[in-house]
Amino acid sequence: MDVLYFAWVRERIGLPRERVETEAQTVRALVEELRAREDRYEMAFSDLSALRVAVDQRLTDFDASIAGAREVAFFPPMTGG
Amino acid sequence: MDVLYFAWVRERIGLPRERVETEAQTVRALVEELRAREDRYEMAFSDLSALRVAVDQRLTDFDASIAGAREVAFFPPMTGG
Amino acid sequence: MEVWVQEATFDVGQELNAFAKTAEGSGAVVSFTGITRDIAGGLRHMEIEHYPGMTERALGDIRLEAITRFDLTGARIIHRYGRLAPNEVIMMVLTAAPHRADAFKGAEFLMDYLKSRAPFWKREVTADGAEWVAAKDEDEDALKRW
Amino acid sequence: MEVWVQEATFDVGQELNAFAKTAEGSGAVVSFTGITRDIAGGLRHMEIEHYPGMTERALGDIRLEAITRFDLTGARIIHRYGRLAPNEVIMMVLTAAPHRADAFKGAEFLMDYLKSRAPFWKREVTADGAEWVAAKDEDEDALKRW
Repeated sequence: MDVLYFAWVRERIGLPRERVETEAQTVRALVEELRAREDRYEMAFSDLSALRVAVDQRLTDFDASIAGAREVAFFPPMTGG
Repeated sequence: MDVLYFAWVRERIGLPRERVETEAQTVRALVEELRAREDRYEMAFSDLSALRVAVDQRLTDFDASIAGAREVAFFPPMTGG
Repeated sequence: MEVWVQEATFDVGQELNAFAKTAEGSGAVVSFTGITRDIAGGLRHMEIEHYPGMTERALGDIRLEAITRFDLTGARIIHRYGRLAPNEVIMMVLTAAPHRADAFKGAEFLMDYLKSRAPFWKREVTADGAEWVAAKDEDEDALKRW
Repeated sequence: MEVWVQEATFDVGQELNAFAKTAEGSGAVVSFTGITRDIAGGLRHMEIEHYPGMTERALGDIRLEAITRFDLTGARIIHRYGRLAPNEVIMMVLTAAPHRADAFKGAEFLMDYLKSRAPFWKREVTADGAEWVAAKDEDEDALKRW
């Protein structure tokens, strides 16, 4: 699946999107896999309350299923308008 | 003083403004004087709850003083916007 | 002066652009445009009567009150009188503020007050004749929230 | 489609005129314009990042929700991304309804939702560097009234 990062999450991880092969069934499990990878992921995901997640372009929460998802995106609270 | 009429009050009385010499001290007293004049005034002033009044271009009520006023205007509730 | 009472039509887009320019640094600009509607069907035109002198004064007072209450950085009111065809612009209010909630509240306040406190009277002319538009209780009630 | 996500600037006056034309018979048209402000002083420019695809979808959903809730006869959203100088137009929402209260509520609802639910992120660039704008609690709280 494609994993996307925006704003300071993108900056901390150092790339805007990447292809991730995973057996994780939920957003939270995916986050744990990513955190275990490298410090930059650990840093980006250190405080989940400061993050928002979208699965297939719909806002959801960290307990949401990602089974069959095409893209998962992580980003800080939005500041549009 | 000048007495002005707007909207259907103007139509019932048949003129937009007139010069009135009066000793009346309040709007209510002025209205009583006008009502006593002719049927068209009686018709226009028959239901004061359907009327609004301005003294010197400021909205007020029928108990307001008209001592020294330059103009008194009678009209139905406003429908701007 | 930021209050216009006029017979001539005006371009709401031009007014918004001109106002937004004066509102630099404000963040939020709200506009309200009122358009003549043919509610019952068969409206030929609308006539708006007003009280010259008092109208300008009432709108000016309402404008200052809105600016004070909602910390507006700008407010403008344009209201027409005379004969208007269906789907013509009747009036417009514009507000600017640092915060969007204030710009919105300022515009709603201006609208609620000018509906029931500015000396305008509408008359609808149809094939059946002409009729003065009655004031609505809901417009009077709208003032109670402020 | 009544949702535009674009890098290019646009003319708010032209947009208001175009929208008001489509809103014939609606009586009430409300617009909100957001302008980049230099709050702290020293803003060189602002950068707006967004999530292509999701942005259009989120704005489209919010727009339909507003139309349903407030019986709008029309609604339009224009939001820019990329680099913006101070005092540039960031975004605009437009609503039309038979009644003014609905047009106002529709526009406020759209603003509240797109502030916190559409995937845009602002970054302010000053002489001291660049900083992501933090989301405000008051913006999240604003959603609770709907």
